Amino acid sequence: MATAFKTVEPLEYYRRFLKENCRPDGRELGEFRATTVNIGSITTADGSALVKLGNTTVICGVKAEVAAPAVDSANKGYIVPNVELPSLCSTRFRSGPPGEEAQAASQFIADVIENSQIIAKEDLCIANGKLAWVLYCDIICLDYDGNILDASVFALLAALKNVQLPSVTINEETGLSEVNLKQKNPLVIRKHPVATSFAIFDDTLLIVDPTAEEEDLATGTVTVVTDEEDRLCSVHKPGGSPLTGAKLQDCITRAITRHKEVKKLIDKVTKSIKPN
Amino acid sequence: MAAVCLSEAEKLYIVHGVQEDLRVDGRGCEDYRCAEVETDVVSNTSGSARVKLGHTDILVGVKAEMGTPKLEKPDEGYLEFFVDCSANATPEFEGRGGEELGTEIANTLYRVFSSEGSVDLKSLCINPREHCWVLYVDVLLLECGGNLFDAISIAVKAALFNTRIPKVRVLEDEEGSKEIELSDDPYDCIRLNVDDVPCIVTLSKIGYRHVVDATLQEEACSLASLLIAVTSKGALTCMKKIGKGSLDPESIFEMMETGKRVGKALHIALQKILDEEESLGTTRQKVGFLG
Amino acid sequence: MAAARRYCVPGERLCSAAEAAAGSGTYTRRGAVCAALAGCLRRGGGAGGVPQVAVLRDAEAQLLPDVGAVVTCRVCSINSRFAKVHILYVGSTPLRSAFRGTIRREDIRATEKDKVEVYKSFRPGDIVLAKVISLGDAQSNYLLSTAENELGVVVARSEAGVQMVPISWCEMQCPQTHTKDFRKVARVQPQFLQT
Amino acid sequence: MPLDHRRLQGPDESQPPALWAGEGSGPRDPCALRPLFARAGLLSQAEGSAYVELSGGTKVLCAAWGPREAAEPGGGTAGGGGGGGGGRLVCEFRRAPFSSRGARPRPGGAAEREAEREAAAALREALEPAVRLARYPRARLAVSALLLQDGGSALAAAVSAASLALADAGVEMYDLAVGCALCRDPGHPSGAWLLQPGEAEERRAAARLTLALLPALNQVSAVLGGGRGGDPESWGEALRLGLDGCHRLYPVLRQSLLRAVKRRDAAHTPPGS
Amino acid sequence: MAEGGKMAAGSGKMAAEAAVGQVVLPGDVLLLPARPGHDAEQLPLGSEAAPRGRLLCGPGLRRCAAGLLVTKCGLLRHRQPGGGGGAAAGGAYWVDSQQKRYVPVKGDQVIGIVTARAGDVFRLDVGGSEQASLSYLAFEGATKRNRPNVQVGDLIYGQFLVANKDMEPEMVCIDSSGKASGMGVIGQDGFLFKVSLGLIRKLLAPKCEIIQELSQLYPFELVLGMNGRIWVKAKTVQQTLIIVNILEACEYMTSEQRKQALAKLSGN
Amino acid sequence: MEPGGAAMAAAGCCLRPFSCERGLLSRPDGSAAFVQGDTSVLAGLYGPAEVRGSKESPERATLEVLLRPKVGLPGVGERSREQLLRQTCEAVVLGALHPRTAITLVLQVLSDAGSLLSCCLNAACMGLLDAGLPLSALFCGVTCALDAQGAIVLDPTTRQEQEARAVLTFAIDSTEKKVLMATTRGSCSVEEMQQCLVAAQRAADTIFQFYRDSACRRYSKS
Repeated sequence: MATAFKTVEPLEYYRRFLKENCRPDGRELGEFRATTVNIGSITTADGSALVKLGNTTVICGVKAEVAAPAVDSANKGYIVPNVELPSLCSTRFRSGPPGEEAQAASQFIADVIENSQIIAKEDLCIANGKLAWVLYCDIICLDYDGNILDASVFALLAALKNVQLPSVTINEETGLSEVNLKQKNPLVIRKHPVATSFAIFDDTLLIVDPTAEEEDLATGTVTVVTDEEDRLCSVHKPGGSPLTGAKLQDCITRAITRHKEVKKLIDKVTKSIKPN
Repeated sequence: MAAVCLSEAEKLYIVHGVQEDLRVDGRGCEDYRCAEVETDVVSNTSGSARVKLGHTDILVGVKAEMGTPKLEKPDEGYLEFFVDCSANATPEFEGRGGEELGTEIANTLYRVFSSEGSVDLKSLCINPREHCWVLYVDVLLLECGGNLFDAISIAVKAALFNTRIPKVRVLEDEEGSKEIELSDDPYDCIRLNVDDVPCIVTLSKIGYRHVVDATLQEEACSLASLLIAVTSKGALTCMKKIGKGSLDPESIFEMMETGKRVGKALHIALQKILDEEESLGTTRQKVGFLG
Repeated sequence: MAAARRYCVPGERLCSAAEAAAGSGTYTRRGAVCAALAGCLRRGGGAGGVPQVAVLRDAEAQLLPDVGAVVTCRVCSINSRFAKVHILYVGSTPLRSAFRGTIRREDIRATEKDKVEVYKSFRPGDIVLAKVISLGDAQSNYLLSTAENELGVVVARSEAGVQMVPISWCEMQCPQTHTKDFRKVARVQPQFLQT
Repeated sequence: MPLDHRRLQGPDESQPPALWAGEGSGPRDPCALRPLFARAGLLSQAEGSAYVELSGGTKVLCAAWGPREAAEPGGGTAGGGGGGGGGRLVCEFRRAPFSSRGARPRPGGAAEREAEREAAAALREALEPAVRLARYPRARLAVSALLLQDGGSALAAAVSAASLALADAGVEMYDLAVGCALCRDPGHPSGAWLLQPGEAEERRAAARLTLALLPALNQVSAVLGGGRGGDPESWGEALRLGLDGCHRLYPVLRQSLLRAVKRRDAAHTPPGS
Repeated sequence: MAEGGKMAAGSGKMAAEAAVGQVVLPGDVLLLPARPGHDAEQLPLGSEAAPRGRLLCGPGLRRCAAGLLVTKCGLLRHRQPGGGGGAAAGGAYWVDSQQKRYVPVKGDQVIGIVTARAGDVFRLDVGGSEQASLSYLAFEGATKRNRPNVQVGDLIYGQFLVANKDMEPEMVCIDSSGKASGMGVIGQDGFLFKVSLGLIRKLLAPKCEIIQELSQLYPFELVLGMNGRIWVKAKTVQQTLIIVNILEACEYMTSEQRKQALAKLSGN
Repeated sequence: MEPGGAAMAAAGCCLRPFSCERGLLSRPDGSAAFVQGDTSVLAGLYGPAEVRGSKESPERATLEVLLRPKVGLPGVGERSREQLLRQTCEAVVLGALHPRTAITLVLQVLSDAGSLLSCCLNAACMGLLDAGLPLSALFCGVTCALDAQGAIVLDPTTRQEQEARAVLTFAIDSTEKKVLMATTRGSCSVEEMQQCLVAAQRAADTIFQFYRDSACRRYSKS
């Protein structure tokens, strides 16, 4: 009859577990779900990565195109991230144009790229004022089981590390650009931002990497993004129950340790692909 | 299509009739209803036609306008289809009701006319990459009497046959900018060659046999129908199954054969009417909508 | 039983219609019984000894509330004429997605139907046991009734948010603030909720 | 076309670098049926899910939901299938922006929405005969397919994946639906039809045909063909080749579904009970 | 009143009766008076009568662990224990706040506009979040055959029988003894307008001088609904409009300004 | 307009002069215009009102925030800020008291001269106060900018924001001065973030004092 109790009184059911400092799926409060990453699975994209965080599955595909740079930033290319939450990944999203949660996630990813300076936009410039790269980063959630922000940032980082751009040159006389598809060179990744999300339970308890159910029952969420120099790229707390400065500090320290784990995982995976 | 609800007994009656190759209105399985085709019924279009097939009434207008060729086909003009189901066909088409059916018909027309052979698109091109003729084909559904696709395809073919595109000359002046010069004689225009334009034949499966040109009642008893676009030479350019049911493979082969045979006969009859109207020239007494 | 569990796929021919009757999860076509579900095959004694072939899916079978089933639902809104509920369970199997149901005023109690007050029977948030009396027509959703003693409110929370204890068939009391509230209480109190 | 305000916008127009580079791809044996990989029941949130991958690189992920309350209480419109009586099957087909080789189609654009709506209608056309809608009065069955990579015959792969997902969701069906695509190469003198064409072959093809088969009932549930396919005999030959292809693909799908049912069965009923 | 004791910066804890008459903000916590030794959360329980009787906390206040939590901004009011009779033996605290949106409360007398007639129930718009329902039997002398003559668009002055956050509000036009006592359909050709709830409460105070001053000008009929709606009818339209403008202006004018305005008016 | 400038002169925090006017719109149930330096936002609030269709929630009031930029149509950025504002308001509004109702908060940006989000937060809070909705606490918005030398600038102007290395915006609640909402632009170290938080909490006191003064002034008339 346990399932009956769970659907009738979900909050009470969770409190019973949180009292013993564990969760229904057996994890501690500070423990992440199993994280796997698979790079380069989509051949039609210039760079792609699929990240699984427990059941949450996110795929990021990067398509590179060329365009005239903006007038005010003549030597800068563009990075255009978009998060898509289709009705396929969970019944809570309806099909059609992106809803509020998808747009908020897109804005969060754009802020993380801007704040952490993963790629210097100047590196994307081919010919000053004439031609520059546009990296369309499309992040699609295939299976929504909570904590979509961590998975998206990880997938974006892995996909950008996997991008191979063809060399494009503009020969002066004709003014036309020539593309050499054979000779490809990777992007220069300057920083490695990693996101860590927490859910706030009953205004006090902080649990890391919440599942979809835990997110529904939580009274607030906090996402902290750090880079390798332990600088804060983003502290994103969209309302919800208030937190003291000390609790925020606990989140940041946990985020820093999480950064090391993820950096180790991504280095291992990129090394395994490098030889071919 | 606008559905009419029939009781089980009526459906049984129609199905048994079709088994014996005898339909409710006395036709055989492969006979068309009497069709009236009339061209040049709307004045301010480049070409227009109206087809009345039994109770189905379609009006098609073709407008030729100057446009820029598409990126991937710089040396060809192109066709744009728009199907409007007017609300006086059935109350169900009120507001957005008819939109879903309209887009479905438009998609089918795009598929039928997508193969290069149907209309000579290269003749529509004025100068590559910059100017070409774009034919906006507007289909208006005035009344639904079943078998919409056949009636529409006949009307489109007649309208294209009737289309007159003014002759245009391109003048190159010194600094290379092109200038379009229109001929002053209003009758000096080029006509489209519609021989390869296909006509759609819809074969509706009723019981174990299939019929052509199904009325609304027959469509209600048919679970699946096959839609075939046949050119005057008998080649198939499009094939599509519509309806909730499924077809067994053998019956598809038979349907294709029947479709080809019926399609060629249809083309011959249509071409005869069009040539007749063409020969009468301007003295033809137009019946229009009052007939 | 777990020896040779034969699994089958929709469309698969199980046996000829003469051999066995078509049980749940199967259909007959051209004299053969074919599987309609992807699940494990069960040959069992059907009604009246005729052998029956059925295909069973895993535990939480795909249920639709049908007439006569006892359902567990949560009250979401009430007014003077009916109460709107979300159906969570059919029997003991949870539904994956909530279906909407309605309990009309005259279906709440079997006795003195017209003196029933919806406000004195249900409140939003209560968990109620009810029986499906009709699938409802095109517009309305499922029609439910709580006109038996075993049906009615099972779990109710008081203003203070504490779970209330039933003290009679029509009243419940909050253990903390001792305030009494009117509810149409289900007599058999299934003990699946430890208070 | 109206600017889409619900997505972050890059520059107004950008061109894929491939426009200025040559491209080539090798010839292929016409009737070789490229191996197909299928897996069912892989998503946790969807009631039924399936993933199909063709060796040409096409990757389709599909999710399905069992009977749910009709969105609006009233039954579908008269034309909308089923009406008040049987259930309604709602299909959705989406292409990932990075799924096609050339330019990236703008996700919010009108052309993109039009193509997806047409593919969804074709998907529904193929699946409706296979599903026992009469068993789900006034309920709605939903199927959503996502094309991750387009390596040719995308719609055919989507039909197979969608029917697998519906079966995995425990929806009652008459039979699975197997999709197969063919195209006619203009270069071939005899106008031979190629089975399961790759994306490059599909783009160059003179004629294309996609068909869906209910293998156990041996019924064709969908035919969608276009282009200069020649006379009915050549289309008939294409049809035969396609049906044979479907029959050869069916065992792979059946195996993946059985594996998923066993996995689900083991997960729910502890062994031996 | 404004220069009362400066509250500690931001919200702090303060004794309840010290804050009476002060402006309180949501988030302030009021400690309950004279309870040495009693820990906070032992609030007066029904059964175990607290030494100084039940304490009523009115609109704008909510019980919380440390005492009373203020949820609306306004002036804290207190009514002496004895005055309120047995029910409010422990005295009543409430916050007098300015508000425009009306939330139905049981027993309030309001003016409703009939918007629809559904079977034997009229639907009334009372300015709240839901439409109130009024049964045709809830009129004086109404029986199954002798139905009240009520059309869509009529004004109804009635009292709330049922008003609760969970339930649809229900109105009646008869008091407990079945008499109309002033309630029912309001006559034609008066003038209906809306004012803030704070002003209505001031006008409904027993000895409200505004009403007395106005009545000296010229005779008029006046109906005040707790939902901020006022209906006025004087002999001539011109007089009615004068009264309406004065009542609307009371919101912003101090009492002196109002007296001068009335003096000027009674002059002509 | 009740200028709060005088109250601002408290030592230690260099907030720009800010002022607030309440009840200036007739149609909405609550309205407030908040001006912070040259940034001004107008908030209009309707509720608890009729809720339509699927958005109705059986046990809570449904809160909806619409942020209208000064020029152009609301884009993804506005939508993301609407979510921040909505969840901040949901944390303080006691929605359980008005189930099955809808509360709509419309914020119109009149002029943007830096610290726009904190100005929206303050305008939203004053709007909630003016509408008389049941709140468990008040909140205020404070924006801090970290300039090149690492000094903290409170309530920065647009130019200071552009030159700053990082811009952090906090929503502080009035009861325990905890962080209700936090969003950052640019990167900063952990200590800098904590210092900004402490500075923001100190600045919050002056804003709450201003809230109290404006409430006293408003109720002094009657």
